[in-house]
Amino acid sequence: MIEIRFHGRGGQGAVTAAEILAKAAFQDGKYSQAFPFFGVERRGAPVLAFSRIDDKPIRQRYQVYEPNYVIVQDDGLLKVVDVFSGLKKRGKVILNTKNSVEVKEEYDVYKIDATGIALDILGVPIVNTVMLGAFAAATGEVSLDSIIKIIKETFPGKIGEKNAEAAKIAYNQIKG
Amino acid sequence: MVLKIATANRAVAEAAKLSNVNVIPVYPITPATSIAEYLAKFVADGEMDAEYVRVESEHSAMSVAIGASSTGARVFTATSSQGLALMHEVLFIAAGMRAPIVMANANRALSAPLSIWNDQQDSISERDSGWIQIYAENAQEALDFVIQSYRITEHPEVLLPAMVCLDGFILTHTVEPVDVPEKEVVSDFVSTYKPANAILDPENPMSIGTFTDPNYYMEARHDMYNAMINSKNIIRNVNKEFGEIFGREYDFVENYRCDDAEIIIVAMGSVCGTVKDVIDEIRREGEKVGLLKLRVFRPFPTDEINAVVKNADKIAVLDKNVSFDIGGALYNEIKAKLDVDAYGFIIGLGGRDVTPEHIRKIVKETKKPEKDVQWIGLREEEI
Amino acid sequence: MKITEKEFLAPGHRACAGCGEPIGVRLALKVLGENTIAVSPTGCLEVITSPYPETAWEIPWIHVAFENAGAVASGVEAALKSLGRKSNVVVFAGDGGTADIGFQSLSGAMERNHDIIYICIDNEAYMNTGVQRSGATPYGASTMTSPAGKKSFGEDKPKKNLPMIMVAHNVPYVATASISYPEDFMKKVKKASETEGSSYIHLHQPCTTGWGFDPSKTIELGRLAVETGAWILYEVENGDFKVTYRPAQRKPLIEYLKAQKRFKHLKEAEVAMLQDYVDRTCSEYGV
Amino acid sequence: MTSTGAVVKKPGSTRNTKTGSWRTFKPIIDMDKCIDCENCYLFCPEGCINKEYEIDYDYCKGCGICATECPVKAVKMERE
Repeated sequence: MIEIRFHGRGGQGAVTAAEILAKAAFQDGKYSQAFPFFGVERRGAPVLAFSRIDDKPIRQRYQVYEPNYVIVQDDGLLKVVDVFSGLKKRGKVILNTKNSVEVKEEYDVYKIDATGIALDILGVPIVNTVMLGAFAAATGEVSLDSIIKIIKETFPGKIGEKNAEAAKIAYNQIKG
Repeated sequence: MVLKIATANRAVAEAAKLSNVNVIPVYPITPATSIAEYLAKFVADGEMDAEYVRVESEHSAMSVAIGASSTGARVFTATSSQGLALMHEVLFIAAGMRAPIVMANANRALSAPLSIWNDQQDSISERDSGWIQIYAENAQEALDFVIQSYRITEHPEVLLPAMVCLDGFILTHTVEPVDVPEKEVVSDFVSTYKPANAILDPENPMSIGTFTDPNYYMEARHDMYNAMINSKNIIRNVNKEFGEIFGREYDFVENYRCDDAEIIIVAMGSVCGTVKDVIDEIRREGEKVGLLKLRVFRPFPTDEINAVVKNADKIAVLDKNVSFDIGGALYNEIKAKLDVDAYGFIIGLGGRDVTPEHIRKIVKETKKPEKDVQWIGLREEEI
Repeated sequence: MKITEKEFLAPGHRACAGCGEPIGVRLALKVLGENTIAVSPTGCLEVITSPYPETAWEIPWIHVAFENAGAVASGVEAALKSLGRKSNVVVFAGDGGTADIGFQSLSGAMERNHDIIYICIDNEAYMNTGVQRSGATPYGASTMTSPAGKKSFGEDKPKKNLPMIMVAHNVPYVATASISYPEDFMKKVKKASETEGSSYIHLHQPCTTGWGFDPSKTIELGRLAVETGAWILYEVENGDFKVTYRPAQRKPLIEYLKAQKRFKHLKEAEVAMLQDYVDRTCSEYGV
Repeated sequence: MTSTGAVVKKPGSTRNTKTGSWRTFKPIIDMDKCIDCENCYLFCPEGCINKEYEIDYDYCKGCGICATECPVKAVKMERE
């Protein structure tokens, strides 16, 4: 079982990202689960969402406390939330930033300017699909094809196409 | 069968769509709201041929449901927590009028203090309303139980409404794989509603919801009591038939590694999944622990529970509800109906996460119990 | 107006001798006919007509609770629609189940414009439980919960204007009526039955027990209410207001008041105040 | 006994209860005076006067509305 924790701000689509990831993993033939820590937070406040992926049906129903991966959709969160909390040793962090951010050595941090990609491609700073492309590249836990398929299902039409393109750019950037 | 990945709320709405429902009176409330939204969309898109009544309260939702059901329509509604509490009066009436209504309840804590998160205080507080109560562990069960409920409630020997309970957020907002059966198969299974007892029809006038004096009230309630007892047979048969058609078998209880268990945990709803995982771990460490998952809370399957737990040394009963001073409802019912050494644990109120550590603690406490009833997972620091 | 001789409310019901409520129900059902489903909230009518194992109803009838007749009727109508059946759906509700506890569910039903006829049979207090005031209790009436006393002249608020609140819901047909004007009432029921969408009829009904008058005078009291202007007969059809009966010469209110025990306590000044209130209302409505 | 939902499937069955016993005064119609106005028929709370102006005394509670509303005083209330 692998567990993923999403850190975002209300309105950035962290909950949708967790669901797209679960659906993509399911598309890859795995079992998966995604759920928000559903607060009453409004737009802008820090939010949490979780995904689990496994080869067998997932029964457990509690929050993710020791993730294998953490996705941080906004580097501003580093100052207010301990995004590394419980992260497994050698766990990977996918971090949206264009700055040089100091992080602990025990984690593998993948930095990506997702906001820049989102602004270029989508014209709005919504980074959830971009981060999923980066996640697929950094971890290999889910295929880019499935991510793209589910993104297009989630956002039909042109918006879906653009989001898929943004995810692909992020994927390629991480892959180098 | 179509394997989808969906929330339990989506699964429940799909189940209503598949079940040839005629009338949907519903008032949105967190965390049941998306059920109301999905159904509204199904009707708006012509995927579902039903009357969607946008009522102004849950009290009216259940009242519309009774009116529609009494006119011969198959009815579905959904609610949660304060909404269920607002329905309280009409829940008793629906059961007393023997209206075979099916409702999903997204289990959520009751105020005060205000909480939108999960526990089961809301439905447990309606346990004496005369409704059949079934608790789902996952989205699949939520879908299956809604479909089954139409067959159970509409059976002439039952005619009691049924409440399918699914834990708020933990199920309602979690996406996971769900088998959505084909429309034709479900349609054959549930057929269309044919009123067996009462119907408002000018061709055959009858008076429904009459006034009884002390000469007659007790008999009506006694009939309900018998109907609840009779429903056990019907539930058993429906389970069997459902299993044959859909390949998923359910019983009143699920026996998870109980046969040689020294300690058996008894629980309802979504927490059972976590408990199963913890039991697997503990068993690897050499301890004999099992889970009895209670699926049907009303009617109360005393014999079925007893058959599973009778050889255990100790029983740990988990309750996401509390009856003040005497512990959880399930704990008290187990104590009252069975001759077992049982201990009660209050868990997960108001959305408090129930973790494997909590389950381990419960097993530990059950081995050397210090108190009859304990609260697990309380914060220790002061605010 | 041609009406059936058939009775749809059987005798043997348990109403007080001289009760006006079954009169209203009988007359309405004579217009609506047998293809009608009736809904009643809790109240006098429900109790007197459905003493299990008997029923006075010759047509299908349902009672669920006190505050939800609007919703129950909505459910009946929605079910008929869904099942492709056609029947009149009529609510016979008291003033408590309409103006007070049932107000929300009525408002919801009217807002959704279900094809139902809601008839509020208004006897101006909770008569079923022994004469407690309701929102429809008129100015100055003494009830068990608005008793006249040293510091009180009885109900201290004017009657809630339910029909106009229904007009504000954009209901296609709203009318007031009185059991003492059967022709007028039955015409309105007929119009209501021909209206697509919701209709609301507010039927004034004297109560021998609650108002305190001889059972033989039920119709007389209803007539006095209209003749004095204490109750005005009108209809509002798609927003168009029309008075349907205008007394040639309005009688002084005191004639209506003095015929009832519930107003017996009123002093001259209070009667004048009530007369003033009626005068103002009548001039507002053009009576 | 059984009573599923206390539904009554015998419409109009309050006829089993003869409320005529509630009566103290009894209306008698003088058909010679009657002008066929239907007032007593329309206003009877029990619906127990038919259009031929026959009173069903099994149910008449003796309220006297028919006597009061008769424009020609054709209805008299007599002590039982």
